[in-house]
Amino acid sequence: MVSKVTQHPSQNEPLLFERSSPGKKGYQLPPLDVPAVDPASALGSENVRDEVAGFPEVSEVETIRHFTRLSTWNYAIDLGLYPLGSCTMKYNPRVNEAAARVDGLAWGHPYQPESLAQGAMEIMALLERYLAEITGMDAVTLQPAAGAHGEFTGILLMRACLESRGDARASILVPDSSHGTNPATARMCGYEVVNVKSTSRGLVDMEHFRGLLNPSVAGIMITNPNTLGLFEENITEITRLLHENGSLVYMDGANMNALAGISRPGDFGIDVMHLNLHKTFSTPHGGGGPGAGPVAVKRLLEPYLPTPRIVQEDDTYRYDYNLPESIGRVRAFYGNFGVFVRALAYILAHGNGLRNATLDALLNANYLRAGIEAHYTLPYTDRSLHEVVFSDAIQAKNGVKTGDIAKRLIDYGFHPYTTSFPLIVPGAMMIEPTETEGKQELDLFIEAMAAIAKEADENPELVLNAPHSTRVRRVDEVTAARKPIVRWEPAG
Amino acid sequence: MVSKVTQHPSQNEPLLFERSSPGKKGYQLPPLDVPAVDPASALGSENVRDEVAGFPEVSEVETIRHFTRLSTWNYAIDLGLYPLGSCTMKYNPRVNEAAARVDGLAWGHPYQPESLAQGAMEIMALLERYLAEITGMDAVTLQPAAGAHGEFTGILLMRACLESRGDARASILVPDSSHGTNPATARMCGYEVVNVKSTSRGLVDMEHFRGLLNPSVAGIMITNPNTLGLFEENITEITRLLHENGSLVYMDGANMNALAGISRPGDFGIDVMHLNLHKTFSTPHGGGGPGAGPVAVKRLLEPYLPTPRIVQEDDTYRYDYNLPESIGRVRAFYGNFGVFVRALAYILAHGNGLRNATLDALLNANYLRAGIEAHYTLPYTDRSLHEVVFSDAIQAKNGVKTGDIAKRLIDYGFHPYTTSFPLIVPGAMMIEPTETEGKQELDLFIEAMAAIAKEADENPELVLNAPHSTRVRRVDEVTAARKPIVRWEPAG
Amino acid sequence: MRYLPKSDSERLEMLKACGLSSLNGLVAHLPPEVLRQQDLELPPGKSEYEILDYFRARGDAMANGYASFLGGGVYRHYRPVLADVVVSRSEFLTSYTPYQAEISQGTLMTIFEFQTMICQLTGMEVANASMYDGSTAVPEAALMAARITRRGRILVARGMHPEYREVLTNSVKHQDLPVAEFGFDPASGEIDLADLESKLDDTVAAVIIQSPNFFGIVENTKAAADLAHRHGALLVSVFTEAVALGLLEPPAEADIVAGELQSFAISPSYGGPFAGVVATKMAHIRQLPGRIVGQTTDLNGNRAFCLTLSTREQHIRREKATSNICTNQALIALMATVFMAVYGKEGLRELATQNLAKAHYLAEGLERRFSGRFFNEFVVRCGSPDALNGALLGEKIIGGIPLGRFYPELADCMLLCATEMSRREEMDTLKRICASRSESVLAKSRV
Amino acid sequence: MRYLPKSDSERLEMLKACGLSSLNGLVAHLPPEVLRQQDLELPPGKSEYEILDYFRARGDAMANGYASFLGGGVYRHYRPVLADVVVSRSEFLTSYTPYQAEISQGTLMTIFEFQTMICQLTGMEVANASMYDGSTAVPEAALMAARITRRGRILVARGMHPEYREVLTNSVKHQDLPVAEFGFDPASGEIDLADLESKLDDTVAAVIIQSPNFFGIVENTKAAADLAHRHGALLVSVFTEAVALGLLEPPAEADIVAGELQSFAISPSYGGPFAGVVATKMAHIRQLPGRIVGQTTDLNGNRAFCLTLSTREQHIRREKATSNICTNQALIALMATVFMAVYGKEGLRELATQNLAKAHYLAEGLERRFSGRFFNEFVVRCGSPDALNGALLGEKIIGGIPLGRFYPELADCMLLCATEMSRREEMDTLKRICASRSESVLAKSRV
Ligand SMILES: Cc1ncc(COP(=O)(O)O)c(C=O)c1O
Ligand SMILES: Cc1ncc(COP(=O)(O)O)c(C=O)c1O
Repeated sequence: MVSKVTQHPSQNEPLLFERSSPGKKGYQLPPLDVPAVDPASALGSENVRDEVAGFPEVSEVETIRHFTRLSTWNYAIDLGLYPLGSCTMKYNPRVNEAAARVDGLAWGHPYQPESLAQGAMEIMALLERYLAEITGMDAVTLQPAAGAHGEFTGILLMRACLESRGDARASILVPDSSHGTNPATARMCGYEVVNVKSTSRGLVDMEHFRGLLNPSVAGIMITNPNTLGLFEENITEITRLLHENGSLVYMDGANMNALAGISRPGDFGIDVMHLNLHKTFSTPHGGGGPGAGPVAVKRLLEPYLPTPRIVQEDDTYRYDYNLPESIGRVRAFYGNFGVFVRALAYILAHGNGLRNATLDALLNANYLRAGIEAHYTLPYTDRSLHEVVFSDAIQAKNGVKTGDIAKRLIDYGFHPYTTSFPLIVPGAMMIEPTETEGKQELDLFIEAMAAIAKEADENPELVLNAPHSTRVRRVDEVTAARKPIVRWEPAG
Repeated sequence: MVSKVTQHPSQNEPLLFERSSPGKKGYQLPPLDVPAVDPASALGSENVRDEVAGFPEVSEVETIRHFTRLSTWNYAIDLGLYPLGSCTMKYNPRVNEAAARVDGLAWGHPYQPESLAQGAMEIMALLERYLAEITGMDAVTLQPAAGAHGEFTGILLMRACLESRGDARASILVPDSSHGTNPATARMCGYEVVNVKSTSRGLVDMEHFRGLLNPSVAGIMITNPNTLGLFEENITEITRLLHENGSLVYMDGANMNALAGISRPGDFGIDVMHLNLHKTFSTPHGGGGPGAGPVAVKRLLEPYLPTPRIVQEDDTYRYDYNLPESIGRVRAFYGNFGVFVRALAYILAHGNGLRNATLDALLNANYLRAGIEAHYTLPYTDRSLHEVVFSDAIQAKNGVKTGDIAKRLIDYGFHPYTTSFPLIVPGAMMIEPTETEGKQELDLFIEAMAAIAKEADENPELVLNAPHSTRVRRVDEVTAARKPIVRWEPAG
Repeated sequence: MRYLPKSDSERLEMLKACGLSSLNGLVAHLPPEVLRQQDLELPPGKSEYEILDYFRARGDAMANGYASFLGGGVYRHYRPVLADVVVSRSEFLTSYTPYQAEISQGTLMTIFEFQTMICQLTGMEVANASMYDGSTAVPEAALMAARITRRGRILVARGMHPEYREVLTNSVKHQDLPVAEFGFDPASGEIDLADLESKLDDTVAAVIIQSPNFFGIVENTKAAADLAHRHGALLVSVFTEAVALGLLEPPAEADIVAGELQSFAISPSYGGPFAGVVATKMAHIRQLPGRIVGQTTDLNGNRAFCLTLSTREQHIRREKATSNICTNQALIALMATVFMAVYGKEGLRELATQNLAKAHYLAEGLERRFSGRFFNEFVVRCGSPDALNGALLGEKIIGGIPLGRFYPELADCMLLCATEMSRREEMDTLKRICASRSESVLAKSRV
Repeated sequence: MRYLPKSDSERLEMLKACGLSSLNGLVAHLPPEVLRQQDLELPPGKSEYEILDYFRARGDAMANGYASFLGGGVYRHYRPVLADVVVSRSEFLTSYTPYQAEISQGTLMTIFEFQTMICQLTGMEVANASMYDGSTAVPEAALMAARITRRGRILVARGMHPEYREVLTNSVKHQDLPVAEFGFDPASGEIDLADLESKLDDTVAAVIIQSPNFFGIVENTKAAADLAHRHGALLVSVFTEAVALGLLEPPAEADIVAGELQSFAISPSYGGPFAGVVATKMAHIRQLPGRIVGQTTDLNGNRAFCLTLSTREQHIRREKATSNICTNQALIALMATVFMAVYGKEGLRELATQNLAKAHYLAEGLERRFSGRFFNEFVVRCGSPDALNGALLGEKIIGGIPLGRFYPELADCMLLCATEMSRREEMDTLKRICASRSESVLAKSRV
């Protein structure tokens, strides 16, 4: 008995190109109020194309139906729990969308004179200040466009600082539980990646860690709480040892939803970190993005922050480009400003009550854990913070893997958890409910997980062939990769 | 094979009251900036309630999920063809929604000084002018809130005019194919309802009609094209005879989507008529309303129009309340202004191209008719205008009624047509596609209707038990009416 | 044209299927004298950008940037963002009346919730799905009372919104239902119970009062109900300021409640679209006008909702229907439903309390015309309302509604309203201008 | 708090299920030294009305009511209403990356359409699902070229957007990929092919040009491609003004195209979020950074879409990935997708043609600095750009981008942009001010 979800008709819809018919129109432009110009003579006939071959021709009503129908094929936070571990899929307040669409902000051009940009600049300055307060850091750049971009920026800052000391060093330590963007980033910044092992409790293996310290170590990229949802209890010791080694400490702040208002990275020795505004600060994921990955640093790294920086003089904000030690821009303009508006709106809404949101996030994760524990293997049993990672060990004996259980959750009306990450947990089931879930929804999830455990035991085929209730059945990803079809082409 | 629709999971959701838990909050107010006032002392303790017992307590995220989930249980124009005859379910352009939300308009208070209301007044004046042009009438009131309210207003105008001649007269003629609001309205205006028969061709029976004319006849309420989608070919004769009889002619303009730009009621003898802005002029039906039912009149009825009227003096608009012969207000304030904005936006979009929209509406109706004709009985075979009415005669032999075919259409991914109206067609299937449907969608509908005809023949049970694919199966309306449960109450 | 999803070649193909060769063939059968030869005198079709520009310019010719103390049936309240978000969902915005229950459960359930919350607020047992607005809900209630009591006279309080009274009179005029008024106490502004009593007899179908009344004053519903009932008449209680119901005793003694929900997240929108409602006791359900949603089950026995008791309605009963209403204000009622969900039990009370506090702050120091207890509106005596309003406009404040138009005896008065949106500074400015004007009037009178 | 869907009693119940008695118990295991004792120094939580008021006030402190001729990588274009309507659908707005294909077909199909239309516009064979923006797409393209050619040097046109060049240099700095520039012809503003040729050798991985370039000038992509290819290097063609692709020959001779789609219904939004993209030939698909959607079938053999070739990506390949990108700009790319659907084949061409006409109208009579053919931007020589802009601000016009900051040799120049939104009157005013200033300069120089 699935009490969360029922099947209902969902409209089919072809590709835009299959809706197209020559002469249909979805647009109209105001009449041109200046003399027409002949493209061929203005641009040179060799530069003017005949047409955009294959481009669609559809009417307005077909366009809205097209995208509305397609939308109904998606799951969404506004439809229910989205327990993707590490992704912090929380409620995206709608007032934030309204704020980002305020005319003067939405139509702001990045090159308009500073005197006509004070509103936007104040928003950025205030967000920087609040993020510094929440993280316990000294200065913030908002420029990076996402978490990975923040990592890249942060490691460039570390590198610049080390270079200023005369030696950029060669390697970055990365715990084996870390997110893929961490090693990829280290590499893009010219560093070798050295893995740090985890203990059987899922924490940084201090012995292994100590053994890796040497003068070529530029620093560490550490995630705290780590991707198992566990607080690195030796974090002050780790940062101390690195600093003693002349290394710097980067924190992947993707999991700040576990700490905001509770503990500040700046207070436990972190030198530089990024935040994912699209996680902790509730800006919508939008099917993959946009996000924003502000980077917060301690004083010692501040001189290297990207240009420009906003400075306040009396009541006026201006951009400072005169930053001789800066790593320079990592992006054109100032970053994903529209995302800043949403994140600031979120912070303003919680204000100093942010701590309560954090505690509810931890409560939800622990409540789910308690409810599911009887049915699935919990490889690491220390108290969870904002997320919990189970493994499919019990079910795998029956051939049922984390990916299968995930697909079966769909039949129960839920988006699956994160599968197969972190890599140190074989068959990982990584669950992060966030604070914006109520007890009723969590209870249904627990019920579903229990039911699936039973099915995996008694009727594994049911789970292995899931989902059964969706408009497309399990999708063949292998063929997709083997013979990539990555664009529509006219038949024949 | 249903190619239009596929089943997919749809989230369940309890009533708001079942989501409620004491202390949950979905709101926050800015802090009070004046001294608090004790309700009991300000209002008298006997006047102050303890609480609104049973009122829900839910958070914001639960609220948006609640309504988002519920929304997915609905069909909608934005999802597909909505061929409800007589309802003109056409595309509701989204720019109209944006226009209606323009700050100065949306926050306009009906009592703000005329000097600060010129924008709204211009909109109303322009809409009146355009509607007069489209209908060929002389003056328009926008006050009525919907079609039926327009009918009411229009018949009051007729009555006032007749009274001014010394005799309100006693009865109103209403063709038997008319909409239920017509007789109901006549009655509310103190008139007896006299039915006029239709011929075997579905038009006003001229012989019967002539026989009904006598000095007690105040007028007629005629729908043209009528509810069979047929143009009353004797309309000029009908209006002439009535005028000769000292009677007035009301036209139910619900079917103006068949005439706009083609033929003007004012040109074929109509004295007064209403328009449904929520049909012909594309304002959204919103699950039942709001609409607006402007009434257009010839000069002779103008003195009786409701107060106030907008008058233009130089470049300034003002309200005229000094209308001694007016029937007075039929509504507080000036009408459903937000609907006017949308309708005017629609007229501006089509402009003098409105005729093309009308022709496409006729084309679509005739195309559907041609596609379906082979499978269903067409009781009236004159050329259709904007809609066509079939009957279930063939299928009824197998026990399959219009209502069953309608329910089966749901399984095929369509909203049903209008069932059981007009009353003169037993087992009516009243189909109006409107102009905003493309050929692909119409072809799928034809395919579905053909398939259902086949099913009704070969496997009637399948149709009788439809729908099969919806989240709730066929709903028991009989019990609902027999034991009305019309509000939630706490269990126990 | 962007709203017409066809190419010309598709049109030709479709015409062919209809046995036609041109679009004009579709109207060739119309009598030639009705076919219009000229084009409509309308401008060429506009792009959406021009359309938006046009309406933005009209919006700029309104009262942007002004503070306002207007009430009188239309109130400025904060509108939760969710209201627009919900009604913008295609599935609510672009769906029809939920006659086909199986694909309309979303709309149906929201209406069921609406009906329930209206009952909870008003103390009634059943509410309809909505009426056009408050003003048109009142005659529907009056007609309902006449049907229930089989009597033919209506008494309405002069303290009810003047435009509502006018709509009432005009609407029931031809149904043998004369409307008479009874007065308000000139000191308190409350209904004059003695006057009411003197006019009551056993021909009266209903006594209609509004609370808070047009002057913002809370009426003694119980006393009015007692009087009405003593004479076998029904009491119809009307409200225009739904927020008051968050704090005031529900008019449970009334037999019918008719009201306007504009205060519940519905934009003032220059007077509409709003959402009216009529609620009553279960005993009278079959006399209710308008649509009603009921709970039932589906073929599988699961809970489901549908429109019910439609034998009251015009599409079934034609001239014998309880009303001619068909299209109602569903989407607007949905905004109110979202509003009630967002504010909820605590919120509505806090909101009402804030309104109370703001209005009492504003009233402090002004010369109130009536002594009755008021919610968020009140009448002040101010010499010339037009002159005061003129002075206020200079400060970008829209003052109150001059009452002379509606009540000649109150020609020196205006109706002021303060809501949770009224800001202290604005109120202080208004009070300052009032004070300086009455001083200067005083000064002049001294000369 | 309204975002926290729990009552206190539910919290207690849930804590009990966790074996805890208070919320603090959830963090009791943290080392005491990391637990912060003080509250965060943030103001108390605000209502949504205060939040909106705050941002509206900030919006008022921007350039409302000003006409603007700014371009330079961010363009003012009409935004079809449907773009916001579509991205406001909860199912697009609040969904994650479509890893779970069975409940993400909506997002997946829109991305597949996006990829297709980008290919159609650019003449490439495969496009990714989006990059952060145009500026960050360029270094990704450079790195891609380096991987494909296994070479280690980049040549970039000085006519490419200066901020893009800076991002390029900073981003590839530590990957053994030095970036050198080649110049533009001082007369025409086009790439200096001779300079390019002189700098090309067999260590060059890619030649990067932008067309239309930062000065708005259409480059000879074919010639640049020929030169690059002759030396075994790839040509990367960059665009910042996507509308130009509606009219210009697609850069099909390039090996990689990197661009910015801001012009396609994406608000200027003070510089972001925008949507970048990288497209290339099928031969290079495995070197593409970012997500790619592919077509496949489901268990029943029906067409379905899914993310594909993820072995290029960091979550699988970690330090060996083609890029570290994870979160991209999906929703913004969806706006661009809706834009392309709305305008379609004819519309995009008409739009581009209008831009061309407006810019040429604006340019008429002004002193153009370069002779090259331009689309909707051009450089004018105007003495002191700051002084001219100051004068324009007085007329509520934001003038052009002063170029001295980016190109010292163009200190007396500004970059002007006109789009379909530029109105003739505004352009006439700008030209009038320009003319009167140059006259007065002339007059002064005469003195
Ligand atoms: C732990 C962790 N680090 C880094 C990232 C990368 O952040 P982004 O996707 O914003 O680039 C993620 C995102 O999934 C993450 O979960
Ligand atoms: C022919 C006809 N007349 C009148 C009406 C009543 O209009 P409304 O629903 O706007 O009151 C309708 C509405 O369905 C109709 O179809």
